Amino acid sequence: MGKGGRHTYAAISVLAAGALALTGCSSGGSKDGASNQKDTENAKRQQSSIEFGKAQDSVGPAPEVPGAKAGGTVTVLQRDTYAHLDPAQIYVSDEGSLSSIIHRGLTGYKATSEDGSKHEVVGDLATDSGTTSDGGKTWTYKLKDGIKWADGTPITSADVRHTFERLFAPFISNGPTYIQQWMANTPGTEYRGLLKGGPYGGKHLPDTVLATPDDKTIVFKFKEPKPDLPYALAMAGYSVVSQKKDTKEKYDKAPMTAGPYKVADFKSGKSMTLVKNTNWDPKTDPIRHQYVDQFNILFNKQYEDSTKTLLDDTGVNATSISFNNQVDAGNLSKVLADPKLKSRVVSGYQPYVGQMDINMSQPEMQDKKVREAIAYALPITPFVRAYGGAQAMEVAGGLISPTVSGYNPSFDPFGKKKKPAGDPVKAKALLKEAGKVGMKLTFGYINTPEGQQYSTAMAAGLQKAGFNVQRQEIPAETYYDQIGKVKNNFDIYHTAWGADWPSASTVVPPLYDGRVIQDGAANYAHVNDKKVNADIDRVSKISDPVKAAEEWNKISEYVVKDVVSNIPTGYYKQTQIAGSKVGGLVYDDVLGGVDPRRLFVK
Amino acid sequence: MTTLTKESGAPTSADAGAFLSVRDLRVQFKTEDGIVKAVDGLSFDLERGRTLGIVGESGSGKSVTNLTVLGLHNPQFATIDGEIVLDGQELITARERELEKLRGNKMAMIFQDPLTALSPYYTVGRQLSEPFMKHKGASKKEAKDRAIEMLTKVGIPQPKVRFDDYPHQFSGGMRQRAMIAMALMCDPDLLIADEPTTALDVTVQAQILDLLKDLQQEFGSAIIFITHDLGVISKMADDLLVMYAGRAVERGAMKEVLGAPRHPYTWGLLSSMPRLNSDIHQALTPIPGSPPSLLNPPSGCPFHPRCAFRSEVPGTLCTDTRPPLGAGRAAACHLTAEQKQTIFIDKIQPRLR
Amino acid sequence: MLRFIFRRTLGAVVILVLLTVVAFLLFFGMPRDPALLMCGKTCTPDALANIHKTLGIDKSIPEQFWIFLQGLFVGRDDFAQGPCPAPCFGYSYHTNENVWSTLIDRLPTTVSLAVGAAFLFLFVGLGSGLLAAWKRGTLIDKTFTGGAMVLSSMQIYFLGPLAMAFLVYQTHLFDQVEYTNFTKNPASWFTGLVIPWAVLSTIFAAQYTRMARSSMIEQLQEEHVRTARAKGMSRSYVFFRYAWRGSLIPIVTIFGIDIGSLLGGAIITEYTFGLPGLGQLAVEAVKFSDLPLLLGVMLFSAAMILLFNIIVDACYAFIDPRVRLS
Amino acid sequence: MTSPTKAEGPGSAVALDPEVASTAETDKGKELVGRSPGQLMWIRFKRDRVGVISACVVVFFFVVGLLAPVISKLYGKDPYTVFADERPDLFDSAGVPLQPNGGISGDFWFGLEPGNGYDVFTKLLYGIRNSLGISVAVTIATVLTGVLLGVMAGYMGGKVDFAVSRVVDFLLAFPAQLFFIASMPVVVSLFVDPKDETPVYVRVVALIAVQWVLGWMSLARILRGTALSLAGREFIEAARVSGASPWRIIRKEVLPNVVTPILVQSTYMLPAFVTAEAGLSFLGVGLVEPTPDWGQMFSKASTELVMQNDITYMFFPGISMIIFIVAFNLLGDSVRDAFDPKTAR
Repeated sequence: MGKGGRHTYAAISVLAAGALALTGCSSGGSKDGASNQKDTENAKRQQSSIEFGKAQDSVGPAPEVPGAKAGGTVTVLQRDTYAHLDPAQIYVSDEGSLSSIIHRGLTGYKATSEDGSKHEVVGDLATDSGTTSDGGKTWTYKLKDGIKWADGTPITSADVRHTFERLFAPFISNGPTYIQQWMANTPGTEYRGLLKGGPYGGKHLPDTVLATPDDKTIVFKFKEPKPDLPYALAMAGYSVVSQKKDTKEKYDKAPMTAGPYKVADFKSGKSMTLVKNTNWDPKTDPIRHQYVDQFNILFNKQYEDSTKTLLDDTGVNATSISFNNQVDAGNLSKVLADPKLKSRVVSGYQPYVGQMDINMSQPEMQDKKVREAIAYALPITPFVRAYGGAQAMEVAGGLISPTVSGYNPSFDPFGKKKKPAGDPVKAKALLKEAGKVGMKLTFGYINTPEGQQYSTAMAAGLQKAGFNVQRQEIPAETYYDQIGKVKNNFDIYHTAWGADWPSASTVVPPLYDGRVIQDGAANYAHVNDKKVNADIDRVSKISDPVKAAEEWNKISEYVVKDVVSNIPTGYYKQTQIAGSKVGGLVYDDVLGGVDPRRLFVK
Repeated sequence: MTTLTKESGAPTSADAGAFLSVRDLRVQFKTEDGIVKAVDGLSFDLERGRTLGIVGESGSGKSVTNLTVLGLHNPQFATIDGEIVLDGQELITARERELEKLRGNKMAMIFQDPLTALSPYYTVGRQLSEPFMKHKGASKKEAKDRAIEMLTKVGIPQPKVRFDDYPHQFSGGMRQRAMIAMALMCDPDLLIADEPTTALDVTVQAQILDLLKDLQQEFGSAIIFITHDLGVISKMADDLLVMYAGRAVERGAMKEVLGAPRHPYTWGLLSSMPRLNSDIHQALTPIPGSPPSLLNPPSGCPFHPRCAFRSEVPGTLCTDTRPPLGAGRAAACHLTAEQKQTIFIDKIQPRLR
Repeated sequence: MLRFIFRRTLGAVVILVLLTVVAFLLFFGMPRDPALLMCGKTCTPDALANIHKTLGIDKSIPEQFWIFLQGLFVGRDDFAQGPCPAPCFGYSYHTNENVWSTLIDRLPTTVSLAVGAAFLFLFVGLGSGLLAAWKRGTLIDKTFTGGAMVLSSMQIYFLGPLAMAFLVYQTHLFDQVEYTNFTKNPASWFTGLVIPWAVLSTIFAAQYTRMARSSMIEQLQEEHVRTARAKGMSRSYVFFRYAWRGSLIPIVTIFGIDIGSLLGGAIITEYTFGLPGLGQLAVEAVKFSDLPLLLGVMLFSAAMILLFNIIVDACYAFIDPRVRLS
Repeated sequence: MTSPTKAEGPGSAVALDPEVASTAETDKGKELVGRSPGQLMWIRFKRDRVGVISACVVVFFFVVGLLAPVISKLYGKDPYTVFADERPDLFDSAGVPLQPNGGISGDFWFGLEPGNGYDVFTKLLYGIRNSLGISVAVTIATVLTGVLLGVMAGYMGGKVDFAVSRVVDFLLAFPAQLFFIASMPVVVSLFVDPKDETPVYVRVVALIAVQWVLGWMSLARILRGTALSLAGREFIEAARVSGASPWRIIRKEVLPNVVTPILVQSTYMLPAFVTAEAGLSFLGVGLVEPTPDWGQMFSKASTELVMQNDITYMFFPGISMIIFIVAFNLLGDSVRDAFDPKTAR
């Protein structure tokens, strides 16, 4: 052995390793620029409530997008494959974006401003947004003429009836449940008793609930006034389903569609091709356009990948876009700082508001001083950092999102906007007063990279105030199931909630009404406050939307400040980028992403 | 190191008459521990048609010497000095290409272990034909004919069938025969046999030895026969060279060396060897001690630490001065000729009976 | 030969069945209920039970196992998603896709990655290993050996991001890593995979350099190689015929193991580069407790390993006549 | 050579280069007298400069790991402090250090981790500590299992051998990485009490267990071969004839003879376990934040945040791991050579 050879190559080894070390240097982070303007911007963008459009607003075609022309193919990069195509199973926003160009419902949101911030509810398949004669108990809809399925057969009231009846079938479990609950007039999932097993056994909803006197007419009858029905019907989850082509579970992969585009090819996890639906008549549709010939949707594009591809902007990438992918956290400040990208970058709020829920059923959490200590101690900065900084996450003061009417930018009872890293001194004083210094605090966190990152830093912040924090990971896929159990063992956990339509009526009652507490309900903090419950009942009867919005906000502020059960963390923001040849780029606040209905190829 | 004089008496340049002439050969290996002098000033001559036997313990430099003759040491690791002249051609300074032409052609080698010395991946026939095709420019067909001829000659039954067999399909003896056939493919003038029979049982051994002798008679080759088995050597060799620690310690005609050895080491070798006709109660006498380190050989006579007759030499001669090896029949020992004779007759010979 | 293949295939099938058992047990030890995932926001115990039934996980484990095995060989027709011809691995819980067609769908990515990288690292690795052995002791040898030592100590999860950071983000010399179907666009298939190939084969090539060099040097010291030299065969002839032939055995052995496990999905590589191959599929399957998919990937992966074991053993017979296949 | 313990394993019966052979012979000639193989190995090893240097590097890493708490105490920081909240002036709102080169400064020798702003220096120290601890445990577990099963199979033969060999064959057909990631959650769930935080030790135990199950086969296979050939050797035969119990023979006669392959294999296995453990943490199934870990640092390093904004960060775990692995592999070569000087490289 050993002819001395190894000495030399060992030396080379060390050199090679050293050479690598020399090349590694980087330039450091960027100062956050325009973050000061944010509050003023927010105020401007604050939503005035969405009105119900008039009948003539419901007449197609939709107004032309300036500069739009027909033709071309747009490539769409999406992170997640579409798990559901059956409208009744659609609740998440990426499927909602897809739904906006393939499915149609009785009503829909029509943008009334070019920047996608103002909307009104109009009739989509229906001739108007709905008429009610008794303050919202009975709603009548008439179908337009010339509306057809993609196979050319007409859409009739039987299809609409079937759409709502099949919501009671056991395999439908992912979509919204507002209308079912209203029909059955029960909370939670008890509505399923109204039509056990759905319409497949030949049973139907009684005419006292849903009546279809002729081919064109649909009448909803509720026990309580439901003034929000036109909003609810505009949800993707209530888009119509063909009675003849209903294949039950299999409908989820190959649904019959009615929108301007139809699914030509779908490989789950890989790609989807959308082509023009020739049986879609623009004259019947006040909302959608059909400029692009074809959408090629590619899945499994992580935010990093889609951002890189879109920034590249060469060849086919120039006509690419993502409906829902954001600019990833790593690229965000770079993208926003580049003036050349301005024309193809859009930003806006997502509907979600992050909040730290304090589990009010835990005996240790009964002490208000403890809850206040948590509220003061909790650092918000980790949450902001985990999502990519100030441009992706705005420190929240209250529980009502800037996209929902009633938002109050000056509300900030725990000084989070001034001291986003928390106030451990004040918190410790409160904890001392309560005599609970060193108490155990179980923090259930979602096991995602972001969850891991912010939960450790939040725990560190709480620790400084004198809590003994026990972090407990919860698998991301079952996170909401686990914290949704009434008898969970966690003291605090983070959730985010987005309004289903831009009214706090889809926020305050589901989240803070103590009477809906049950497994799987959205009142994750188990708030059960007499004043809150009573106020909810009172406010839901207010028919003036502006006044209602104000009142809803008051309840939410009471929850934060006086109940101290939910600590607002952040308003989710989103920045998206498109290829330079994509026209009609607008961030739609209702969809919470780029509006696919008006895109064209320049 | 002590005063090592030139091997006085040994001819300083190649004998014109000798077919192979080795002069003052030194082979050294560099290791991490130091320089190993595997062969240290070795000289001998060999003529056509004669057989030179080389005996010695393991590590005495026998194999190294012969690999050096063939030029099979990597010059990167071995330093080689001296002179090797084969049929008038100097080998040590010869280019690799020249050596390739000689190897397997003019000089060939039979290796010790036929199992590992034949490639398991190619047929015996191919391995036999290769050198013939290369050296004689023969076609495949001619080479095959020749190979079959040689296989027949070394006594392999059904050579035509066996031509296409792989070495593992041969028995040990057959493999050794195939090795010999391979060495003889190109009628070499010099044949080096490195313990060709050690791995074989006695009956096969005898057959192989007979075969070698027959072939020598037929081709008139010169043979170097390496072994540590004095019994075998007595059947084969004309001349004998006894090696110890990389040096020749005794040289002479086989009968003389074995009949009247003059070196204490040779005495030791003979005494440690059992004989068929010896008294079974007669104990064998092994040489005491172990072979010397070639890294740091003993001063003076390298055998002195193990030599039983050191006291017979006056003074510190044995530990200071390396005894020279004279020309012709000679032994490298400080004992006087008379001493050698008396000691052998009085003390050694009785044990050999 | 046929008998050998038959016998080994039978053995492989036994191992695969055992592996299925283990994977089954493993899955039932998983802390999550896949039905919960599918059940969604408005889940009720009824709906959950219903899903359990459609998934077939209300039955006992042996029963489920038996049904699964049956499906593999004769196919099944009891899925809501549609018929499932043999080999039926069932339908994914998560995506509702036929598992077998998902596997087949993801296979080209993995095969492209594996074959491309194997091609590169075999040539580069063996080439430099042979060169180092040929030039043993020289500066070239020492450079190659030292370089190989460092490179083979690299990890994909370091070298991968490093390569991306420098070649893509900083200098923009290379395209984004992305898989494009070869038949669709060979050029972008190539450019999209260059970096993963390079990274994967750098590490592998370094290992092959070391291996080829040391086994060549070992072979060159074999007596039969010395015999060949003693016959007067030239250095290069001996090097490339005699020593190389002997070196092939360890090389083929390791190569069989490597290519088998690469074809079964290079998890870390695919994860690092975001390539949608079998490795990533495996990670997804674990993430979503997707039993049919997980079983599918595991069996496929193991089948690849076993297949290449058999191929390697069959190769021995061609390389080494002493090996008899019986 | 009469003492049975000096008998060499069958692995050393390699055909030799003549010059190498002669060296070895002479080596023995000089040193054989009265030295145990261990002493011989030590003497040879000490002469190997590369080996000694690599050993020093390896020892350095272990010392750093062992003394991590002491070093960080002297240095005045720990790997858990969220500097992004403690020193917000050093970071932007996404948690990227504002200073160039990852915020390297007199205060933070290796800079700050993008995200929560942990101190990279102490994080690396503790990361090395945790990774090495786990890998050493895995190595010990696999060696014990491998020795036990391998030697038993080889020495006893028959049914035991058959059973062990089949198990080895079976486990070798496992897609190892896939098995790791699939079984980590399962193993963790076996230990976790749903009420409390998943303690770090559970993850550690799971990591060790999972790697152990699929880690022992190669060593067992090698030792089986060695034991098999030893079982036929004269001194074992002699011990058996003299009535020693099989257990005693294994302990007194077989085990001392398999020390060499065990030592050599362990020096190759340990770095392999280090990288495997890091790989698991990289994939997110090993140790997780905030527990410092080598692999988890790679996982952080491969995020877009780091790659776009702070490449410096990835070099600390990267370079340190390369140095460690290279040193350990060189050490492994040296150990092998020291035990078995004839193996040529």
